Amino acid sequence: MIDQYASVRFNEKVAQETFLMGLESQEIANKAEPGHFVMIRVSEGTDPLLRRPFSICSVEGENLFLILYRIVGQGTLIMSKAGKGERLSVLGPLGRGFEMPQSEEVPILVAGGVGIAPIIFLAQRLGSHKALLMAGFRTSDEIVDKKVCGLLDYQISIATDDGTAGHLGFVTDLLEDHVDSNKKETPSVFACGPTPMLKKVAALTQSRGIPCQVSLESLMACGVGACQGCAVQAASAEKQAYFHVCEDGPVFYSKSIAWECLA
Amino acid sequence: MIDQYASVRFNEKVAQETFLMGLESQEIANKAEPGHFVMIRVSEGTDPLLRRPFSICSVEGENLFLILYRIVGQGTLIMSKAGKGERLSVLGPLGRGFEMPQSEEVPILVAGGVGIAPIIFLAQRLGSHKALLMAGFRTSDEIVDKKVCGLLDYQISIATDDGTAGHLGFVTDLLEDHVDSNKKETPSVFACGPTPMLKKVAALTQSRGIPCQVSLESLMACGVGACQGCAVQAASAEKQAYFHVCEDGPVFYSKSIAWECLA
Amino acid sequence: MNSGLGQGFSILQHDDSNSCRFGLAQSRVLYARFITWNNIMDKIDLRVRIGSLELKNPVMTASGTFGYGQEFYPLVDPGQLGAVVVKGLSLKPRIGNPPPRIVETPSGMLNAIGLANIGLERFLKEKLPWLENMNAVVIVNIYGHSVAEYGEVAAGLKGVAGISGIEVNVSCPNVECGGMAFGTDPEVTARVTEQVLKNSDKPVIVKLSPNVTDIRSVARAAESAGADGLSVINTLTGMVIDIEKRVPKLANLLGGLSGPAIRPVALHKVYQVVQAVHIPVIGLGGIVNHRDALEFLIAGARAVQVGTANFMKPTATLDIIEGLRVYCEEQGIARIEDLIGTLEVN
Amino acid sequence: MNSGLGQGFSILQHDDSNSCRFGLAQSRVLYARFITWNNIMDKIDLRVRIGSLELKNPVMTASGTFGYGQEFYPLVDPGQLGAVVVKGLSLKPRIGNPPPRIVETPSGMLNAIGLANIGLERFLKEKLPWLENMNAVVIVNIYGHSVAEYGEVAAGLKGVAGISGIEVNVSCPNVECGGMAFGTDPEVTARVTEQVLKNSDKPVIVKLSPNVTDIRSVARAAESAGADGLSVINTLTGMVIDIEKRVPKLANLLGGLSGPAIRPVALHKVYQVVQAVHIPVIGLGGIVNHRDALEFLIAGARAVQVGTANFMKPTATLDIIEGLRVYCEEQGIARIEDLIGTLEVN
Ligand SMILES: Cc1cc2nc3c(=O)[nH]c(=O)nc-3n(C[C@H](O)[C@H](O)[C@H](O)COP(=O)(O)OP(=O)(O)OC[C@H]3O[C@@H](n4cnc5c(N)ncnc54)[C@H](O)[C@@H]3O)c2cc1C
Ligand SMILES: Cc1cc2nc3c(=O)[nH]c(=O)nc-3n(C[C@H](O)[C@H](O)[C@H](O)COP(=O)(O)OP(=O)(O)OC[C@H]3O[C@@H](n4cnc5c(N)ncnc54)[C@H](O)[C@@H]3O)c2cc1C
Ligand SMILES: Cc1cc2nc3c(=O)[nH]c(=O)nc-3n(C[C@H](O)[C@H](O)[C@H](O)COP(=O)(O)O)c2cc1C
Ligand SMILES: Cc1cc2nc3c(=O)[nH]c(=O)nc-3n(C[C@H](O)[C@H](O)[C@H](O)COP(=O)(O)O)c2cc1C
Ligand code: FES
Ligand code: FES
Repeated sequence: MIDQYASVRFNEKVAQETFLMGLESQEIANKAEPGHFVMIRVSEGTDPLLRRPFSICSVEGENLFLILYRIVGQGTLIMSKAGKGERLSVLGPLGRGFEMPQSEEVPILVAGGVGIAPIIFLAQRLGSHKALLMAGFRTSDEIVDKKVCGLLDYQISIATDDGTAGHLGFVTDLLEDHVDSNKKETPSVFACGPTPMLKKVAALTQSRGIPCQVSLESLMACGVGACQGCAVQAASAEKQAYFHVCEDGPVFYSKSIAWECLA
Repeated sequence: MIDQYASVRFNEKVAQETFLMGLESQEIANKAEPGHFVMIRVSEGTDPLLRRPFSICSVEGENLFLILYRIVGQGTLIMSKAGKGERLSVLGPLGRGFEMPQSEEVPILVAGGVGIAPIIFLAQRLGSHKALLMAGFRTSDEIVDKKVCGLLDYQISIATDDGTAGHLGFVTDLLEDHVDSNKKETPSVFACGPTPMLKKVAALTQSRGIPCQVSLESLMACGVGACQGCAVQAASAEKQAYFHVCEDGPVFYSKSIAWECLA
Repeated sequence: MNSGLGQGFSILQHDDSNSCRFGLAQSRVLYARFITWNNIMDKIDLRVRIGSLELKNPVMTASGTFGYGQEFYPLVDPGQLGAVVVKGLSLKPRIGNPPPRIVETPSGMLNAIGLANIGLERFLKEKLPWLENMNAVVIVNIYGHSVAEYGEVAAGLKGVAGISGIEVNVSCPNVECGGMAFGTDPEVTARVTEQVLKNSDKPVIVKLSPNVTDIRSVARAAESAGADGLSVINTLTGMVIDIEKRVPKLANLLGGLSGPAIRPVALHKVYQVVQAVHIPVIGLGGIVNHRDALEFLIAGARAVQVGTANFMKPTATLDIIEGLRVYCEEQGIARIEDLIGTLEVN
Repeated sequence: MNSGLGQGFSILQHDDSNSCRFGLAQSRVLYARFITWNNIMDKIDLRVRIGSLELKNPVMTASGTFGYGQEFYPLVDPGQLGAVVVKGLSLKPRIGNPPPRIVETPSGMLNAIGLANIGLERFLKEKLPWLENMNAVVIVNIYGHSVAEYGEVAAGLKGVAGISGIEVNVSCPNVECGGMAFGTDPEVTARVTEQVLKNSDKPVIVKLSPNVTDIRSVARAAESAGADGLSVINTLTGMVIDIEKRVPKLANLLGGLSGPAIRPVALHKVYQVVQAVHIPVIGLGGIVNHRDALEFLIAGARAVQVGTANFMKPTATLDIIEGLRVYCEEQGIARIEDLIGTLEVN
């Protein structure tokens, strides 16, 4: 766990309201694994007060890690204005990342919107010869380009809610299609995106007995397991009632989560 | 009274920790008189919460007014980072400015530190053929250049606390010297600066029966007379116990202020 | 002017930071819809009733933060507001506390103005006519040193046209009964309320202090005494120290904390009081934008007051009114009264 | 490591925004002096006494914001702190409230964790040994559903080495006596205090709730019952509403407000309590940097706790310790105890 001021190397708009930020930190770049996240303090004042969590979406070279984020509120709006050279207080890498698939498994990576961030990192690590990648967006303007993702070698299946690109509908349609028409494969699903999407992925994989890891979001205060603010209810089969997303996750096996309790 | 978002045309360091900011507002530029101030909201968040008051130090052309400010805390630090084109919420022009001197009077303008801001505006209006200008600074690095002030035609008498430029000592020494060695003049003093300096100016002019106007500072919430937060005690001869700096001032005849109550 | 396109747009642009919480996309949507629905918007009914008082909208100024109604003119036309609550008036003028009277705190401020005011007489002569002329609904916040004095101030307002209601400030720190603020004692609160009612021909609203263990008991006491409504909350007591000089930053030592910092506390008190009484509640404390105002309305307040936000943004009240209109339109709410108290609690 | 030049400098650079209030010039001065006085600085005596407890410096963590002391390691070595106050423990483990449990507010946050904790037994087995090993001064914050249960938790800590004190949380919302929090009733506070003292061989600190009309009477009740010290304050109750869904943002409806927003309120309560009792007071509520901490010490607190600030900046406690050292040096104060309660009031 590193706590340092990291210099912004770049901070560019890469899709509608979506930014890619490169932050310089040898220590974090070194330790980061797919699924890990960082907590960023967006303002030196007290409003907003809390750090904001962001998945590490890529590591470049020795010294740079990337985050991909969407402007949804005050904190991300402030972040989007950070210029090159600005120093942001960053805590990380944090959390438990993805477990790598077994060698016989076909990893299927499923992303919804900016939930593609941790998926990008995982995809880079797995390599396109192995993994499949499907991504859903609300509309074509929100699609983050393959080049930007460092995933040029991937054949990404796209779905959009409004049909402006790829499949008209949800990325879960693509997933369902794929697993149902490739029954001989031994798939293993890795997903990140909005909760309704994750619920669908969880149900879909569960009913077919496909192992599935999801990266969850939650409001967080500390990011390290100290405040217990980031609780999500565990499935009844688990030994504990609540998981802490920051410490026990953010990546969980989907079967260990009580999906019916998630809003 | 105008409330609008004004565009930053420039925001440059002009002396040690001292910045000159040009803000675009036709309405404010039009109405501004020497001694008037504006209230600037430095952050769109709630920390810092209140607007910060700044004297208008110059008006350029139809469309631009200038403020000269020193970084002393959180608000001014944030302001110093505002880039060209950034829009700041500005309320103004506010307050009661300087009364112009009588035609027979020799206006002597006395400034301490960044208190030179309203004095610059006044000096520009009065013209160097008429007015004398004396300015004190802590050290030579804090001196704001004549060029920057738009006061090229002035012969400014300088004092520094450490003697790194001009007279070694206080600007009030210069004032005292001048009035005592030019007893035939009918001087009229206009001053702005730190409270200890103003107290001295007030005592000095009072004992010699010289009319003196000072621009005071105070913590302010509203800037328009609504909150009564900016009270300063009035001299006992006045009809009211407290003045409100924002509404009754910031410029006062020094004899109307209860200087012994000012910290 | 209040429903024109220009104004509507400017709100979406200029609204303060919290509106960022909309997300950009959402405010763009709002703006788009705003154009489309512009005609319908005029039809949204923002009127609310506080007992016998009918207001054109639920947004008032909070006492002490809007002077006597004229200070922010022409930026704010008081006639457009639900009501103007003026600075707390006492029978005689008061000069107030020595400075420093205010200090900024994280997302808030402390004030110890000391109820400086021009007194009842000068208010009626110098300030009220202008407000009447502007068609403002005027509520006079009053304050007395003793139970009797509250009655006298109320009596001084009796029969005065152009005053729609009285708001009784029972949270002043230095008073008769043993230094204990009136508003922290249910019994004294009741006595003050009765005294004012006895001397008044106007709706009487009692403004409660949050600095109590159980605000509900004070609220019930005021209700039983006959209050027509309650304003919740006044400031929290607080203090700041100058660590260089090792003295309090306020000459008065303690001050009243206001602003966004106290909003969660205020909202909870409003919610508690709404559950406890049957008379209308006016919510305030840290309201900056229409989203904040909506929290109070949804919690059950029938109107809101805007205080410290006037200092951050003089047109805060007008922007909130417009924001409420847009929200109602968005949510398909024809009358804002239908929104009041719609909080769902498991 | 704690007094080396590198670290001192990094504080001046990295300290949070409030340190801007120094003015740049001033922090430059600080830095210059820091070098010059580096030798002297080591000699500044930061030790404070809380009754029989001697602490190496006056900075502790606040319960519930620093887990069991290990979570921020290695960023913060708990052995360097005045004390570590661990998350509130109950006899049996508690799973806590359903989410959402936290929500951000202006310069603050609400939490309704619901005192989730691993229970006394697991704490002693799994967490305490590590803390002992780190030479941390450990204060255990305890909580019970009834007066008797408070006693049981205290009894469970009796004779346990490696625990230097007990902090009694009497501000929990759902308890025995009619739903009224223990800490708002002087009499119940006294009973809890007595019960804990009876079952304990350690210094007992009672942590007071700010949600009362007169905190002094609760403080005096705890003092009379024999408390060795008081922690002031716990959180203010508050609430936030989701205006889209019209539900409370916290599943628990109400939560506890903490962070810089409450600092002026906390400071005033601390000042009040210090005036009212003779036992040591530990001040907390919104402390972010050493300047904030100094306000509490000057007001008379003998030590401070840092809560929400740990989330903003994990090393907040260490930075405060260093900042106190620099301030003392600047002001020529050889022992921080000489600073405590030096507020001058007219
Ligand atoms: C482990 C983790 C990894 C994340 N990774 C990324 C990422 O890679 N890219 C990215 O764009 N976002 C990511 N997020 C979400 C991101 O943290 C939030 O979008 C951000 O905190 C919003 O801050 P804000 O101040 O802009 O919005 P706010 O003003 O705080 O809130 C705006 C809206 O967003 C909602 N929101 C706020 N925080 C969260 C949250 N943590 N989870 C869900 N909704 C929230 C609020 O309820 C509100 O409706 C991640 C969250 C977690 C927990
Ligand atoms: C009518 C008027 C005109 C002014 N004109 C100018 C100007 O032209 N240029 C300029 O640089 N400054 C001017 N000031 C002072 C300026 O408003 C403050 O320096 C500024 O508000 C400080 O904000 P901050 O957030 O940086 O400092 P803060 O963090 O708020 O405070 C830092 C330090 O400055 C002190 N301080 C804060 N506000 C004031 C104030 N209003 N008066 C005195 N001390 C204060 C604080 O007590 C504290 O010690 C003027 C003030 C008034 C009332
Ligand atoms: C500068 C100032 C002066 C105030 N004066 C009064 C007053 O005279 N009478 C009163 O009842 N409340 C007074 N208040 C309290 C406000 O009306 C309001 O209750 C409080 O500020 C909380 O609302 P806010 O957070 O929106 O400001 C004053 C508040 C401030 C900030
Ligand atoms: C997430 C969280 C959990 C808390 N848990 C406890 C607790 O278990 N016991 C307790 O006495 N106080 C608890 N508190 C209160 C803090 O110890 C402290 O009194 C309060 O937060 C004010 O200090 P701060 O503003 O520095 O955070 C908790 C606070 C927070 C934010
Ligand atoms: S965010 Fe604090 S425990 Fe997870
Ligand atoms: S600043 Fe409000 S009255 Fe002067």
